[in-house]
Amino acid sequence: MKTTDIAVIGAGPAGLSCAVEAAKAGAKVTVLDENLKPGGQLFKQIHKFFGSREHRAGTRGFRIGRQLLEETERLGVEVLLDAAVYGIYEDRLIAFITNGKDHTLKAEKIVMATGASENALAFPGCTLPGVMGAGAAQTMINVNRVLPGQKIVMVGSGNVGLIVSYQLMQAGAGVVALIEAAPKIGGYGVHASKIRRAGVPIYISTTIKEVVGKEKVEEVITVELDEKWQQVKGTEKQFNADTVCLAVGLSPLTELAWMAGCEFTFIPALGGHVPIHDRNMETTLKGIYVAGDITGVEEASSAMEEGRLAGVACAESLGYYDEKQALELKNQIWGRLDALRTGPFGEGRFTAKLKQINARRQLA
Amino acid sequence: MNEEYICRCEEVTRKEIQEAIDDGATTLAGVKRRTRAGMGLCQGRTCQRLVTQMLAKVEDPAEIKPPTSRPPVRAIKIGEIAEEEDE
Amino acid sequence: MTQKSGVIYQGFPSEEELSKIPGVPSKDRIQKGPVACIECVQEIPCNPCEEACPYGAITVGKPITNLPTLDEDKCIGCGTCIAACPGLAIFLLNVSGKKAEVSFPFEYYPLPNKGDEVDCVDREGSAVVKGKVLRIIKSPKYDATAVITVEVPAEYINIVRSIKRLGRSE
Amino acid sequence: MKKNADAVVAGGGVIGTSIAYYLSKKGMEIILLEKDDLASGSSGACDIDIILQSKNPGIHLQLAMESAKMYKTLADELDFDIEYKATGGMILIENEDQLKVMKDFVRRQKEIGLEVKLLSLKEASKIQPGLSPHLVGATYSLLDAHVNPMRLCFAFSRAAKRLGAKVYLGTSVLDIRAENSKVKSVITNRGEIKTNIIINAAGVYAPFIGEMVGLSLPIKPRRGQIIVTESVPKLVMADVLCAKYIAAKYNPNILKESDNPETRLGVGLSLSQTRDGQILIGSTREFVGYNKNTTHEALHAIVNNAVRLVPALRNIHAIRSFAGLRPYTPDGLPLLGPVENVQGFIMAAGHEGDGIALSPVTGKIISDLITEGKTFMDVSELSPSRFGPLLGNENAV
Repeated sequence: MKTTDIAVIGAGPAGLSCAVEAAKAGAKVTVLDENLKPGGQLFKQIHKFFGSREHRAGTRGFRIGRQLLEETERLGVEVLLDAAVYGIYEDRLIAFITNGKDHTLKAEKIVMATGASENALAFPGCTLPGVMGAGAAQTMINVNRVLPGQKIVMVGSGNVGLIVSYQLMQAGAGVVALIEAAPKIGGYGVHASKIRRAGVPIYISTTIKEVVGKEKVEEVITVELDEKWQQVKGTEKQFNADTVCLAVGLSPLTELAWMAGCEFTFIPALGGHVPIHDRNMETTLKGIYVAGDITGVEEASSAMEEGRLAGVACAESLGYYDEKQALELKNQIWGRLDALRTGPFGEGRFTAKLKQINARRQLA
Repeated sequence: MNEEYICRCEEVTRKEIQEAIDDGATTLAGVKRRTRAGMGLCQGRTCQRLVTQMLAKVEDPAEIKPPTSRPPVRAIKIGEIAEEEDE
Repeated sequence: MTQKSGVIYQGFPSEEELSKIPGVPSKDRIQKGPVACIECVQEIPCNPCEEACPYGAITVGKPITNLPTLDEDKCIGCGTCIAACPGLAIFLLNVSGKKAEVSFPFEYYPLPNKGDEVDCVDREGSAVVKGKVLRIIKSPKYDATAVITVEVPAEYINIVRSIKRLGRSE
Repeated sequence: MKKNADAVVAGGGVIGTSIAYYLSKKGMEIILLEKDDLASGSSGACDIDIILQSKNPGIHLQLAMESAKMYKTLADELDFDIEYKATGGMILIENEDQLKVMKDFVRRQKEIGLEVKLLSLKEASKIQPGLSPHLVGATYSLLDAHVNPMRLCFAFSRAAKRLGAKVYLGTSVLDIRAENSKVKSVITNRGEIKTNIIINAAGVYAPFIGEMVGLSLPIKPRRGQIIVTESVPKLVMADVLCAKYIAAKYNPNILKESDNPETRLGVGLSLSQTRDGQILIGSTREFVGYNKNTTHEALHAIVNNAVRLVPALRNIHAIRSFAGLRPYTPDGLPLLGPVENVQGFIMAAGHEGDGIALSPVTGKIISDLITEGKTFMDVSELSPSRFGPLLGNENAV
């Protein structure tokens, strides 16, 4: 059985940031990821990130991914790819498959940075080829360099829907419409403005009624919704399309945390049931930490900060930092996290995260 | 309208899930036992949210928790966890 | 359904929203020479524009969600901020007589050529007027964001914000 | 909630729902109480087999044979698809020692009238391809079958409801009131129900119901872990057990001290394929209280045992595992019938791993006993009092 100081599950922005921070302090870190390539969603992010200089704002996501990988390599972090964690058992024993063989890893600390998965939407025709998650479409264009289609209807106006619409056009596709069930656009106005300038109509209070096609998507029929989210007859619109991309939210990927026995709290603003954690990202189970979207869906910059926080906290807890050093670092990170959670888009998450941490205090 | 698949792996329709809820299922596990929704290859990763939305009409969403999570959370080939074959 | 105006309903800022934010230069300033126009109407956590400006003409400060404020006296219209904005929300306006120049960020291929006559579009993507491409700046510092300058009739200075994507048969 | 009933059934598993159905069929007004949901306990966390040949010749096998007869027409009777299928079943034999035991087992089963035979490996492989070449043979019975236990619960429950029974889910039995050693009412979290009869069909939780009337029941949970595979084309032709399973089942003591994890965990193969194509691979037999976790050690032990016997399983993906608690009794037989000292308190629990196989016959026996005072076969051997006085609890009434 392998042993390590800190096992990080997930080599996305949160996991890699965590690994870098803990390794900087001198800890032995092993990162496991089920994919063949590290970086999680970062290598699909070809747009420039928001935030401040400390958040590497203005840098394209994939470049941030490259920087993180270089750092993990320089610091001697072990990154195991194609390593699918399938179970967490008592005493922080991780079971995973890599190279077609079963392995176990025993860690002093486990950081779960498993991210989130795309929500589905069910409507007549939703199983037709050509209906896919927006994230899946983004992987096709930005990683595999394959266009999912030429005439795309995007469902959902959160940042994912807006950004992927933009990137689909950059990749050469046309976006015939973006529809949003809510009575307003959910993502950043600047992202919406980009695609409006490119001629994409955005229809709010509108949903998919039906997707029609013999063997693949041929036509999308939308319908308007009233204040009670009921379909309004006679408001149908018809779009000639070959692809429907669903960007209807993300849900934290929490199975491993449930399996380990972490306690959860229900916070709709963060995507539903999320593991309770303290200010150091430690869950209700000693030695088990969480970071990134698994703790509640936010965005890559917050995920990286949470990862760093977990990394510092684990390193401190293992004695690689003294309390003073750790506090200094954590204060900086908390400050940057707070900055990301301000303004009309961030306040809700700030309150939600506070609730999540308070749930931990109430249990303690 | 009610014939669309909610659980694709096990081909369970919206109508069948609604029937399970009408039959007294109040949890994801209850729907799963009655319809097989979430029992397939993806283990509910796609349909769990959709079933939750349907259950939320009769239940407090805070109380709708995922069915017990047990290893393996990813499909693993039995040959990969079994002892090597005798040569 | 009547369409409400405003960025959260239509996806682009309304005249009213633009008139209230501190990043848009005054009409007087626009007449005096090239100047940045920061169409950033929502308080999002973002400040690369502040750092990008070599003249200290853009301030976000703390909290980071403050709307960027343009000091129109300090702005010399260099355009460095255009490609620095991750939201592609900064434009450069320059009017002289009956002609106006509008510079904007552009991230689609193919790029136009200098001298081309192109369809210029408004914030909704509608082609409103033909314009002439005066400049295309591709700097490594801009990290693949091209900055294009088109010449349009002066009355379009507050209307034209981009060009139609090229190489597409609609 | 209804406030009175002719009889109250505690437990919404295959036993409780079956009893509720057969009693309703006899015209009684029944209330079934289930603390969680139908099939949310052992009945939803078990394999799907209805195996006759694994039963010890004697009353156990007789019950199973009677149940098997009932199963043939049950889906029609309940008007619900319970995914019943008579697939036949085989018990794989790995060595000469096991062969000796199984020969004797088969001989005694035949004496009772069970159609079962011994097959050579070659014969067995014709029925079930993919068997390991090291096997020495198998027993085979055409009468073995399987069913979907969860659908069975729903089928019984729906049929009972059609006959007027009330089924209250999320309703726990908190206490039982008795006067002069006679059951008078059942207290639940949703109120009190007046009744003269309570049937304890709470499986592994039956001891808690027993305690309410001062009984100390010899039932304890025995954990069985099972692995589920992806759906694959028909691969398991018959329900398959291994002879070691028989040993694990009837001789728990010989397993305890072993160094071999497979033996220590009481691993015996049970292999069956559901209608949807998923293969269930079982199982362990462990005493770990009410702990329903699955373990890494068991995952390996179950898989190793299975691929040794059926190497073809290697290329299939496992997609989940689960553990269920079997209501174990010291003699491997259920507690069926009234208890001494508390009139109106009827036991119907302790079927260990045979609850699915014995569900219909249990319902029939209990309903007969309650309505007629006797049943079609002598079940005095299964009387709860066979373990001596069950009293000795401070709640004694």
